[in-house]
Amino acid sequence: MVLAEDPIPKVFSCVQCGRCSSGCPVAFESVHTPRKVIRFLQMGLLEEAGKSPFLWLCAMCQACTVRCPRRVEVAEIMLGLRRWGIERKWVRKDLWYYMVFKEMIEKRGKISELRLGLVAALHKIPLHPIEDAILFFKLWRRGKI
Amino acid sequence: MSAKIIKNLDEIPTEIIETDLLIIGGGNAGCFAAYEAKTQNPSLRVTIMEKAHISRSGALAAGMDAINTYLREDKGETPEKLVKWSRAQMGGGPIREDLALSNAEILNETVDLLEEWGLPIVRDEGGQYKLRGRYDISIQGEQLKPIMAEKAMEAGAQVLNRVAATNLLIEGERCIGAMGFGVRDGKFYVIRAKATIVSTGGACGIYKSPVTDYSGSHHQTWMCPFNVGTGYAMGIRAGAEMTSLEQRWVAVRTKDFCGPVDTIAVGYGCLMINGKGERIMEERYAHVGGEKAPRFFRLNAPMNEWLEGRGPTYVDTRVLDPEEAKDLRTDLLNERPTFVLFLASLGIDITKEPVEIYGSDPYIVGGHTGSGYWVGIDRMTTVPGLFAAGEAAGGSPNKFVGGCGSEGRLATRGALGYLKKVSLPPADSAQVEQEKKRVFAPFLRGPEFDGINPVEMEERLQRLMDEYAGGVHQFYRMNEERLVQALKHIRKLQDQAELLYAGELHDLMSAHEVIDRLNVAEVLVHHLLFRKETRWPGWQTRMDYPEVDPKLDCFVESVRDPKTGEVKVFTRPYEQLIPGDRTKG
Amino acid sequence: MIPKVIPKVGIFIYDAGGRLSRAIDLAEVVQRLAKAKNVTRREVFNNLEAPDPISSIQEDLRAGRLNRILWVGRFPDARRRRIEGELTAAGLNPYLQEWCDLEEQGIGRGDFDRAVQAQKAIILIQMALARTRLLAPLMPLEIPAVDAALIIGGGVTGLHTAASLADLGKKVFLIEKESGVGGKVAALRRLYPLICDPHCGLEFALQKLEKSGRVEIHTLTRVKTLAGSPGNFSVRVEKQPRYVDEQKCIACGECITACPKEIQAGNTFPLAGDFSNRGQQVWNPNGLEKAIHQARPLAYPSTYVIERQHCPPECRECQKACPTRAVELEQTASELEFKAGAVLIATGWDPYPLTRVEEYGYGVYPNVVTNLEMEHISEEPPDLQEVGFIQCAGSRDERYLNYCSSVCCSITLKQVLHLKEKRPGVRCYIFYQDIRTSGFDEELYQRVKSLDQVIFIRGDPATVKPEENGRLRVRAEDTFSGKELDLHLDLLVLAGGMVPSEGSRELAHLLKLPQNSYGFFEAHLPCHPEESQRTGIRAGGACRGPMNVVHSIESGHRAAFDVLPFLSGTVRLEPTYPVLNLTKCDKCKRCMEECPYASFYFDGNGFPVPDLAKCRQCGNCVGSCPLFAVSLGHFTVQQVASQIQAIKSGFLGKEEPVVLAFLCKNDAYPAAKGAAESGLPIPPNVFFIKVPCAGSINNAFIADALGFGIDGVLIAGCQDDQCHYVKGNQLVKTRKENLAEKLQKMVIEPQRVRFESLEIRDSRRYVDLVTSYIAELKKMGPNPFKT
Amino acid sequence: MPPKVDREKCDGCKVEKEPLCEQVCPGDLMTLGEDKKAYCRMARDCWDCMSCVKICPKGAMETRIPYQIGYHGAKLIPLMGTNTITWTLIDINGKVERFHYINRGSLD
Repeated sequence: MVLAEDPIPKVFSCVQCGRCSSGCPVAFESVHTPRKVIRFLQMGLLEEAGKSPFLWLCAMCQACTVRCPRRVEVAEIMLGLRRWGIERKWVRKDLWYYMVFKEMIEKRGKISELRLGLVAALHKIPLHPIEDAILFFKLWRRGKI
Repeated sequence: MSAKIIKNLDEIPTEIIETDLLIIGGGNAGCFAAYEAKTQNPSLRVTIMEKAHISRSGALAAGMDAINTYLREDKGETPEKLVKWSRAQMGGGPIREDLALSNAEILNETVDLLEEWGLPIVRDEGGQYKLRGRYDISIQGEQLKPIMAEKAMEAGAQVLNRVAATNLLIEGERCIGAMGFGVRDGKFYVIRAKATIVSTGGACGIYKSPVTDYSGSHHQTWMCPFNVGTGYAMGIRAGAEMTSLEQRWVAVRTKDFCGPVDTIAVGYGCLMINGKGERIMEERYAHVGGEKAPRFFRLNAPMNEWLEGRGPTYVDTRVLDPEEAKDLRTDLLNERPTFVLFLASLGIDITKEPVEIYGSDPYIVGGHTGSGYWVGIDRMTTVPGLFAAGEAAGGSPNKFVGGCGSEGRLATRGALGYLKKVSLPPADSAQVEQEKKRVFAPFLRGPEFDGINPVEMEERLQRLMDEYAGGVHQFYRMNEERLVQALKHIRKLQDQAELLYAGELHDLMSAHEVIDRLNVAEVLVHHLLFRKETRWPGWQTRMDYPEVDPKLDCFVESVRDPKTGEVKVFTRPYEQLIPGDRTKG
Repeated sequence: MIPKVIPKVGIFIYDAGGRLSRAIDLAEVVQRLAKAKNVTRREVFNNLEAPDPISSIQEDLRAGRLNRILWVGRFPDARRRRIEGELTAAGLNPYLQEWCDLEEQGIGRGDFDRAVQAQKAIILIQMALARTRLLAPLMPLEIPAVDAALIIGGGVTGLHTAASLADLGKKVFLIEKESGVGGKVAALRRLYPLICDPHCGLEFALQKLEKSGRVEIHTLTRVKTLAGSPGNFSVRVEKQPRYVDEQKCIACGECITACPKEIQAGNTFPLAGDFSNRGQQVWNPNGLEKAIHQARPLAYPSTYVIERQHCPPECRECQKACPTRAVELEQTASELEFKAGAVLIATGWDPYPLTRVEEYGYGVYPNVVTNLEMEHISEEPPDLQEVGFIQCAGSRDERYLNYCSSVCCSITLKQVLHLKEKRPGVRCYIFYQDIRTSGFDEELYQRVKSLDQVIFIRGDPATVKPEENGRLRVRAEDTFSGKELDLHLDLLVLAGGMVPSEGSRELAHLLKLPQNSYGFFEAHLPCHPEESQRTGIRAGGACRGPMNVVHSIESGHRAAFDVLPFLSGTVRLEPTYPVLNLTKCDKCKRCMEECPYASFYFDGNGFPVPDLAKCRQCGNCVGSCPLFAVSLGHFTVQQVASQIQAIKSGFLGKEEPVVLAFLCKNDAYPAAKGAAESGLPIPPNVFFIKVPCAGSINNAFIADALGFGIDGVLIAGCQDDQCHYVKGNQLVKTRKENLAEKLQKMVIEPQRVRFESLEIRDSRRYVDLVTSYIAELKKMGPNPFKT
Repeated sequence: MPPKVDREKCDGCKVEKEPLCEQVCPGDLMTLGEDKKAYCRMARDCWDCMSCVKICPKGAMETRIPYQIGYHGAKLIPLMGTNTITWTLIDINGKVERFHYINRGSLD
């Protein structure tokens, strides 16, 4: 996707009318609204934009894109920014799981739950062996492993 | 119109136009005739009936590089001298010296008029028209035809473009206009006129051209292939008297491509040589004057060389230096641009290689030979009210561009004198209806009709004329039996003309063109049969009568009976007006 | 045929203060001209004020020794005009004089060799001479014209303009498609900034035109056809029946009481979409009226109209009731024809149909209304607590209207003020992107700002949601604080934009009047607002673009002013109009297609004929003709051809390139002139010919130039879309492209023909351009046709 | 020999009543096809007078010599001025020659 390389050029036509935000179903859970993210981009504050938690709340519902009077592809930009963030390692810590997941798919093309579990476990430093053991037992009882 | 198929005659509108002077054919003679008429009497209604578009119609469509007859008074040239020369060119005639003289008298006027109109004519240091030959003057005539057309229109003549004439309107003995059809609008036209001038040019495509074997070049002819002798044919059908049709014009042309040779040979002094490199005229025709020999000798010479095993034949362009070669081709661009292209497509340098020449197919062209309508000094034909000019008018050969234009003016003068005395009789609807039926018959038969396509008949005619009536492939030679055979075939074709069909208006025009050619061919063969001698070898070579017969030192005339359709051939005496040796120019 | 006049040219070289003789050897020049054809006098003089040469020239003219004059050199404009006058007095047609300014062509500029300059000067003079020989006497044309105007549209613009024209003593036909005049403005309740009633302004105009008695108003009328030409239009209109005789009806109202049929009141104020009735019910308590009712929007003419489609069959109550027998139920549509010198279009505007802006639910929720509806609501507002105004509803939005309607901000402010007057307690939210109150409207803004409980929110809501209690839930972000607002409104007002009124497209098509991409009638250029592309037809007011009442009226008057020349009884035309050579014309209609003013029509024989009154004499037809059969009066094909032929392309030697420049007289020529005047060095290799418009350059001219061995042809026109004649430069560019392709085939560098845009003050650029072009051509080598 | 029509360039004279080539052709041979492009209705009948080539405002026409009588690749291109005509002749070896002369008006 074009935006992945460079989400910035398309944003300058934005007039900050705020319709994207007011129409957005999730904006109000976030410290930033999509309008603000776009604004960051206009002002060249790429890192702020790339690190904005909103990116990861965006549900890609396209409500913003549809409402935009200047045809700015807001949702697309959000998606682009996510990739950016990942490339530039701006992605916040709690996203490690998705990364692992992604890597596995990339490597094997499928998920081995055991391995995923282990890696996940290893990510949790310090380890919690007891909880894990109990969890493991429960899972095994239900035949999840 | 041409798209939808007409099934019913009543669907075709009839346009009736009344005028004072009708000119059939808006070529050189036609334009001059119109101009003359409007300048003599601006209030006169003048109508030009033109098969094509007047701006580029007729033999001058591509342009012209020279006016072959102009009298340089400062060089002591006079009308008499021109006529003598012309007579000599015809091997002593017979020619109509009265016509030739009257024509020669206004020749220069006509040419000067052309220059005034904006035709660039090359002048020499003395400020006189530059000669190239005795009577030839060089022009830059690429726009010659448009210029004439514009003047005719400026003068105020009404021009009916894309209206093809099919027959004359006859009232008793007298011609009161003509009928035809719109090649574009598909209307039937009836033009009623006090006087009518026919200036439709000569007849091309009676014979097969030596170049027709190639696809896409059927019309590689010397004469304009769109001049098919309609003028003659209409007269023949109306019972007008025709003269000297047997004087068939054949031209020397460059081989494979009907390019002009006179320009090269006469204009630039490149002589004709044969396969052995001999100068043909000096070698073989010294007794009749060598290079100065009468035209028909020149024109027949190359084919004789081929016949006698000394082909191929050339014009020796190697005598030219590059500068001249360029001038030469500039001239050719004015007359026959694609000939220059042809040379380029052979990739030859004419200063290093001679250009091959060959004979052309025979044509009936009264502006070059004496064939055409028999006319009085006022250019009125034997049909009262019908005048003829240019190639259409017979009797005075070697008119060429200037002469044909002049004759247009003369015909108008005659016509003006005539139409003062007459008025228009009411229209004869029966004649009109009958003609309308005849004209549109092929069209009504429609493209699906199981009959003959005009092109088929055209080619059939051209081949049979070529073989039986002395075409180029027979080295112009003929004999009694072959001519009779030709006649037999022509009659058959005339019967089968009933089966011609046309899908489009254009085809309808072709259909009538071939019908016209048949009429001309028929009468032509009668003429050829009658002249039991060989007076102009090449133009008319009778194998069974190879000698000149003094008894036939006269005009051969013909009249076709409009009712029975049978052709009566007779003679008229030759009158010598200008004394002296007829064979000396 | 016209008798041929042998030209007898006198060449007079004005060596102003010896400027020329300093640059070139004039004696040699004169001597070189000795052999020139048709020249009877050649003289150099250096004192303009001395009685000679003028008086002696006058003698020669009277004596017939001269019949054409070629002035060489630089003349003060004023002197030039005087000379023209003096010679005209001596019987010389002004168009038989040619002016050849050597200095503007570069003679005496830069330090170039005297001999070379002299040669160039001689060529320039010979060019001018060649042209002079072919000059023809020309006479201005006067066409009798009607002194009446037709105004289409009886809105505020139409009425005021009509009134003013009537004041000027012009007859005016004013046609209006509604049953009464007044248009949209009549439907308004208040005008800003005074918050006054617009009807008083309308009334004023009406009284004025009543008094003048020169204005014929035709309501229920539309244009059907327009024929004729400026000064003499004849317009056919169709008048719908009103079933009431305007002469008899005294508007007593008897019929209304008698009428049994109640119908929904139509657009007493315009509503968008199909919800007009709902609008009525909710906000207009008496939303019903009778099938026979007053004319509207304004009850003028003060007579009734019957909406026949609503009448019960066979019902004749009104007829029975009418005391003056004014009701005529048998009336049918009639056609009228007006003769008018000019046509003014004041068809105004319509509100943008806000039903298309789905997210705001107009037409779905009864309490979402347009600003026009608000006009009436704010007059007698119901009980309201919270009202929202959304600015740019559908405007400045690529999905709907991409432009700003320029009045909505002020209207909203006006309405807020008005509303707060009536209901001080109301809380108003104004959602906006920018508040656009240019000029004195700013005052409105400040007044509103000073009110409390009026909250400006910079940020537009995305959606509107209904609530059980009938209120509206609106969420918006306040982009300043970044805070999210969640509001509950009783009424939401959408400030919708203006679009061209219904029927504009048909009208445009009918009058062949161009529209811009939004459908508003096109003005020509910012610098020529006076020029509509259809001579004698002008649009004014809101049909030209969104504007407020004041501007509309002014614009209408401006339009009227521009067509006055066609209302004065005669139309005067310069004799430099196009002439067709019908003996050449092949009816290919290219002139017709390329004429920017659609001034060609067909004569009886299918030949194109220019309508001289419509024609602006730009000469694009001259350029368009493949048979070069079209000429302008003072710019004939032959004149130009002769000038080109006079250029000796080899005068600098075969290697040194020669450039012929065709300069558009509007921008490029002044640029070149300026270059000379500011003393820039203009190379001797370049000659220019001034043309009316780049579009008037026929490819044949270029062919001539190349044929005569000129190495490069430079066509200098205006910038794209800045052509004074609309599209001349585009036309010449396409022609040039076409020629370039042919040149390529001919193995000639297509760069030998070049188009450049020059602005009027590009003098320096002109010189650089020419110089670099010459260098480029030099690299290219000589034109193969050069000898 | 039929004129070759460059179908890209030919605009059928914007499908006016008759394209110019159709108007001028002395043999009534040029006409519009279904696709509103000009074509020569009967190749064999052309007299190669080049009237159509000269008049075509788009320069879309070219006269070709049939291969049967001349080799491929030669070109002859006229360019019409107001009172002048120029010809560019290219032979099969790519040799280019130019001709230019006045075709209207006096020669001095």
